Amino acid sequence: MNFTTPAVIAFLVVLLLAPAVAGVATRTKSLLTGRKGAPTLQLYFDLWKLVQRGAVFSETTTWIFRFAPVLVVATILLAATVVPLDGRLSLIKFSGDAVAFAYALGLGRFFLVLAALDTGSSFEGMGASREVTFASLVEVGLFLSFGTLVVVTHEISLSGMLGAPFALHWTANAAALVMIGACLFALLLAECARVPVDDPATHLELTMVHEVMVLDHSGPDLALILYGSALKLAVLGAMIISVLIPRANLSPAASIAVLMLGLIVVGIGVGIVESIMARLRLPKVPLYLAGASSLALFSLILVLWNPA
Amino acid sequence: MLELFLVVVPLAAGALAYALRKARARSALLLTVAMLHTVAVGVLWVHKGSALGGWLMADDLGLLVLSLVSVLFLVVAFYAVGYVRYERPRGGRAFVSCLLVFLSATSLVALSQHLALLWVGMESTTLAIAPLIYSRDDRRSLEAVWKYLVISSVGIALALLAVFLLATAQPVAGASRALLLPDLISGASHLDQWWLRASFVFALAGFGTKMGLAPLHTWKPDTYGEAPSLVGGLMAGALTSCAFLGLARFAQVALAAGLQDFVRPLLIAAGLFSLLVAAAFIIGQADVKRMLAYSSVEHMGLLVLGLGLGGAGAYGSVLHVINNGLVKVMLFLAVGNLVLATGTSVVADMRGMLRTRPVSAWLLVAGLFAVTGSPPFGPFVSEFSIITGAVREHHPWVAGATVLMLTIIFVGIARMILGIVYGEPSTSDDEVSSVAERPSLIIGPLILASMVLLLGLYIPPPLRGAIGRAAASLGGAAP
Amino acid sequence: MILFLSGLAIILISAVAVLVIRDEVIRDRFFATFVVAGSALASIPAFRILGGAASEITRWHSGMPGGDWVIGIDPLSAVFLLAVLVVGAANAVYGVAYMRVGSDARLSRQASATYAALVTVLALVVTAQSVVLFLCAWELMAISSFLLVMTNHQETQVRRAGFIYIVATHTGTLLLFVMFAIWSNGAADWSFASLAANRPALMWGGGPLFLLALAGFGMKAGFVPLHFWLPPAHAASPSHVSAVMSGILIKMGIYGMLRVVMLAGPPPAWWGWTVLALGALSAVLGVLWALAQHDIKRLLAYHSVENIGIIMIGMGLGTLGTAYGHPMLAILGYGAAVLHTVNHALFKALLFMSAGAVYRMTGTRNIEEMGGLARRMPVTFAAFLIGSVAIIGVPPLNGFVSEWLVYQGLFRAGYSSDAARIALLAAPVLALAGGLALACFAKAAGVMFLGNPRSDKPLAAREVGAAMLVPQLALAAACVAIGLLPMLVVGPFLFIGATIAGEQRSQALEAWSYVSPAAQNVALFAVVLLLVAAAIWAGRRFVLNRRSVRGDATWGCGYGATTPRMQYTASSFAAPLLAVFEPLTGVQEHRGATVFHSTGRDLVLDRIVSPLWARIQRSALRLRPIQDGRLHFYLLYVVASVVICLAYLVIAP
Amino acid sequence: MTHSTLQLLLLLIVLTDFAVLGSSRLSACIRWIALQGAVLGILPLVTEGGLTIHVVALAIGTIFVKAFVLPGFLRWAIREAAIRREVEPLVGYMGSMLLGAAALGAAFAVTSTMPESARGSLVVPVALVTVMIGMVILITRAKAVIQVVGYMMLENGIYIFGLTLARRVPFLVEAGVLLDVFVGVFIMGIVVFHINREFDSISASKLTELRES
Repeated sequence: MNFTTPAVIAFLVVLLLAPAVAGVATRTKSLLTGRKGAPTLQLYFDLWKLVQRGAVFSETTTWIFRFAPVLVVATILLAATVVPLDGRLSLIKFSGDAVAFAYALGLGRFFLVLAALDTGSSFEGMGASREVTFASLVEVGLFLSFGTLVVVTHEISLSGMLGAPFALHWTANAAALVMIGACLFALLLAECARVPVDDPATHLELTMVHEVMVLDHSGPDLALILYGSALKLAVLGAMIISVLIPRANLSPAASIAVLMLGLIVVGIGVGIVESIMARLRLPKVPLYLAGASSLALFSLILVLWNPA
Repeated sequence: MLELFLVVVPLAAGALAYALRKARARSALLLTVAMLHTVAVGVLWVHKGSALGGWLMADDLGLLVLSLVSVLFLVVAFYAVGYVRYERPRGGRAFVSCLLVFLSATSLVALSQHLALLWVGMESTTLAIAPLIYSRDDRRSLEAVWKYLVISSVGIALALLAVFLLATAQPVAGASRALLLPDLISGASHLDQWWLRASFVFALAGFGTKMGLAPLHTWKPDTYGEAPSLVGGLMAGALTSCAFLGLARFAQVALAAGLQDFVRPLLIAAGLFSLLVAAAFIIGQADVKRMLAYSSVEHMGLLVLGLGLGGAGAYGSVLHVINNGLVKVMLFLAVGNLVLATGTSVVADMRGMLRTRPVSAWLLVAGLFAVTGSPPFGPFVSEFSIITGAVREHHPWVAGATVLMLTIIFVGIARMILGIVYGEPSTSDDEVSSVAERPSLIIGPLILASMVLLLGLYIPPPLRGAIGRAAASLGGAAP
Repeated sequence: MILFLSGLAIILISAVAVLVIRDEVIRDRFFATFVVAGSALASIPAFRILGGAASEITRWHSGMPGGDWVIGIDPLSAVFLLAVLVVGAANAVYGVAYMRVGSDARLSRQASATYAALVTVLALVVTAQSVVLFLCAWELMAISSFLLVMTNHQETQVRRAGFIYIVATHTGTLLLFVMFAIWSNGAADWSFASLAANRPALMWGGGPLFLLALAGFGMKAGFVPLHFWLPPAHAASPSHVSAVMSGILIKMGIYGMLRVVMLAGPPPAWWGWTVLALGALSAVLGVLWALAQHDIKRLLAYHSVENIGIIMIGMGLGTLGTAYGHPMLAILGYGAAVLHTVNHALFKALLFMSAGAVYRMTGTRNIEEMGGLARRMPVTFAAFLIGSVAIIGVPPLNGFVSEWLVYQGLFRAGYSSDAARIALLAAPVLALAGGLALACFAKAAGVMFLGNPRSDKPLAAREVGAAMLVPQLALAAACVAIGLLPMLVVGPFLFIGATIAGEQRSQALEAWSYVSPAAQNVALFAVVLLLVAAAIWAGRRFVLNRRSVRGDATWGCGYGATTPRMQYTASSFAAPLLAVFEPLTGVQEHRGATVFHSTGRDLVLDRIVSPLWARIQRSALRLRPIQDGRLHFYLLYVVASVVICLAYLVIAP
Repeated sequence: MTHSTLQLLLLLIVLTDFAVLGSSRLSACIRWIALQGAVLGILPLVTEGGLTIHVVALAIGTIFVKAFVLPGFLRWAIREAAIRREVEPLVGYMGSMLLGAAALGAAFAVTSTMPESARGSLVVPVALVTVMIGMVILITRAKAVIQVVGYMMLENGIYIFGLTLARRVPFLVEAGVLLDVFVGVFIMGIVVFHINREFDSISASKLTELRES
């Protein structure tokens, strides 16, 4: 464990700012579509309100249903501990923590999907089915990206890949890294249930992916899930920032400032995509994800072709 | 003189059996002679001698075959006592009588050092077994025995030609005695090459017919399918081994004369072709006894193949004679019990025998693995030796082809035997299922099964020595 | 060695005892006790050797053609031996209880005896150090497991499965015959040590040897496309047998390959590439096919194919490491492969046991007919869940540790400067397999245990007895322990990896010094994860304690009259994923006005093996007319043979 | 003198071969094969080496078995089983003769490939042609009885070979060979007898129940 001050601060920043990032996205979208829209900090209010509420549980459900939201947040938190949010060093760093990052998210997803099936609702089953379908394709792109970074940096920890003297590699592998950034952003949209994969604003259950899976959660559980989603967006966003903007040479303060600005930019980016694109038809989503993965594949082949 | 005893006593007993009126007395005679024979063979392991001026002598190869025949005959005789009581084969007195004559003839083949005498014994086995095949008074039985007689007789006639050709190959002048194996081998360099080659070619065709090498095997499925199971067992286990011994004698001479390059390709080709034909006809076979016949073709192919490969292959061949003999008789006896139970050998009508005849069914399962050369059964060691031989003697493709054929054959045999053993019995007949298995009908195959298993794990040193020396006389060595 | 052999003897005594003892209760107790005791005894030397003691080897003179019998325990043997004994003992306890329930009781004697024999020969397979003994143990393993598969032979499906199994395994054995024959050519004798010394004499650089070993052992390991026997056999056997087959038996194929690689010395690179490619193929196709299954045991069986694929990725990596001269890569690859082998043995046996408990209680293996079992069988559900989390390879359980180690190797390969870096491409494949496995086990666990009962079969289900639960919990505990304490486990496996790769102990130490801190952090990660989850759970409880909490029907999105039949089925759950990989899945969909249902077929069995066999059979039948019963033709064949012989006589040199 | 006698006898054997091949009646075939047996019996007497007891005994035995006992036995079987008297060839008589001629050619052709030392006399080609024509009869004749005749001819052909070696092969063996042939034909005859009782005619071509369907 590396409790360096910048790392801890960055971690807390992400934890606290996460709901705002989602808010920025929504705000951007409403501005671009000429609506007034909800406040940027709406999610904070929602979370606070939900925590205050009681809960209703389906009588079909078991402990899985109650435990899943807890685990979702826990896994995303743990995933965040291995990402060098401050641009240098993560809270926990070890060789192969990139794998732990992806697989921890997998654990959370597994329980969330089980919770959906726990209700016995056909809609939630449908959402769960779509979730696992897209997630398994996301993994490919994610690991192709990791692979590229490994080849470029000769490091297997996220801190090594994204932190440290990363600028060195930009000169040689700029094209590959840009492609990785694009790929990761495309994956972020899918993973965080955003247009063009999913529309968080839709009201038709049959077209939902993530939302329909959590229909039955209420009260504090729903708050956990909503917070978890926002946190995931922020963490993935922070990862993309680290790929695109190497901060090893910056001072810790500047680095954290970049992180905060970057998160807002990510939120705006998501909002822009949501404004200018329509949601894809469900059968097209795998193609979209394959396209994103092939970006990473190209970059991987590129760097394998010319080893450092 | 023990050698002469082994030939003459069963013959005399055969004649005596024909005279005995009481079935019980005949059974007693059969068992007594069988046991005496085995004991005498046992003595032969310790005290080797010779009779008829060296014409009868148990060398290692002959002794192995003789012991095999003797043990198999003892088991079959024991089984026959129960069988005769249960199933009354046609011809009553002749049945026991022919069995005894068969023992005499096979002993003669195994002991003969004189190749013409060997031929006489070989022909006698054919004739002694023919009435045994014709045990039911019906058309199928007749057809089987007729085909057997004609094809075997033609084949054995070719073997006679081979004997004469070999005699011609011997120089007229000189000290070597005509057609006597030790003299032929020691004087091999003086043999006329051309006649020797011709002789070997005809010996392959002649003894090959008796062994049932493809495409000379055509009598086999018909005969094994129609003959009583114990006769089928004797033919597949003992008779074919004797026929192989005949071929091996000629091979000994040819190899001693340095004809390796002539002999070996021929044997390998014959072996592989037999494997191929056996594989093709085992697949989808509908009758279990006919399947065993093709399995016998397969194993004859393996024997010849191993002989042709030399080295570890020839060693495996010699060992396989014993293993194959034991397994075949065991399988035939086990199948015989099931045939007795169901009244048919058509697989479609034999189902779920594990329920109605558990011991025989288990024996059949054991036999399945034994006959296909699975460890730890005896045939594994020999088949493995043969495959090793193929590799070591620089015939990797032969090894590959052999394994391919063995695989196909395994599929065919397994499919059939599993179909017989497992599943629900096809007849819901309580009568069938309530009959306890007769000890006299299962002890024999059980003993054989344990011997087969034992030979896969441990070969007693004397036997090992004899096998090694016999293999050496055929150009073989332990792998 | 004495301990080992007497342990095996005790296990064998139990086999005899079940055939003799009449009283059912005493018989079962005796059996379970003796198998466990024997396993414990036999495992002592294995532990000693894993702890660093010197390898043991004993030689008996046999005089058989094929040489002496040699039994030895080296680190590779020891680790497989432990897997055999642990899973074997657990399943013995589970198995007697399993066989006692329902209609199988009368078969239990024979099954128990055969089971004990199977465990014994499995132990022999991994300790045999000479060819003939190895082959004997190998085939006895096949035969005894075949007999166990055939336990319920009244069912046509079972007979078919048994038949396919025995054919596949015997084919593999025959290939091994040829392999050992090639290898022994020129060796001093048939002991493994002599084979190792004989490496330079191998023809064509050992290429044929490698391919034969790959096919022969692969037939048992069941990688694609040699897996075709595996799903039917696993579905057909009693569950404790499925557990042993999937947990240990197929691993003997892995053991064999590792042993060959170890004995054959430094391999050429193409061996590694072949193994790696086959592993990647198996990993993806195995899980994809699993996704299409609704028979829980077939589903688990296909997952074994996937996991064999993962193991082979590790193996391939190890081989590449040796071939390209990267000791670290070799150690990581082999170590990960062996560790994943052990892990898979634990969690797959666990999953089969849980599935078996469910099968016993519901009488069906079709998950579409289950549902709602989590309430009725809570402990079994917990066990199945632990198994699921372990098999999808996520933290904090053991599956993650080994997959993480494989990724370590793959990523490390990525920054080597030679061709070995191409191996990195296996990482995304492995990730895809992981994602698909997650989907598959979400489907299995969700549809089996959660929601409402989907038919009336689960209604009467209740929790199984302690004899069937304790073994599950024991294996689950092992999964958790390895997941939480990787730093204690990984080290020995790296040393085993070094043994296989033929590297020096110093290299293993170097690898360990590299992996050790990371392993500690993996443990930290897992523990923190659990602590954080516990903390959030406590917070949630704290918050909810003050609020109103009530139960109600599941939200039907405005539709009031939902029934259990409207639940998402396993078929529908898997449909979108299978649609993505359409031509590879072999799935057949049946759509009706009110039903959607899919069946997964085995592409290799149904499209390749069966048609191939049908073709062989047809060609064989075409030969039938040559034996049409006419004696004249038979005589003509005799003449033809003589003519051919004479022709040879004339033309032969 | 002995040499030319030998040639003559051998020629006679070839003639009997063709006579059996061309005969359309069973009784004729049996007559010819009996004649062949008799000639065969005389053969050892005229080979080089003079008359020894061994040779004489062999000649008597051969003539007794091959010229009298076996043909007589076959006649008995035909009579008792009421076998129809036609040969019923599968290949016509002309065709059979042509095959015979081809066999003759082949026999001499094979002989000519032999090493010089082995060719010697007419013995080898005559033995070969007899064997071959025996085979031709076995293959081309439908009736079981005539197949027995074919077998006897085949055996005779080989016997010719053996007889030229009579002095090398001990008497015991010769006697054994003769006995075996005798018993063989005897059993065949009995089977033929049974076949005829079971089936309407002893056409071996109808024995096709046992086959791979």
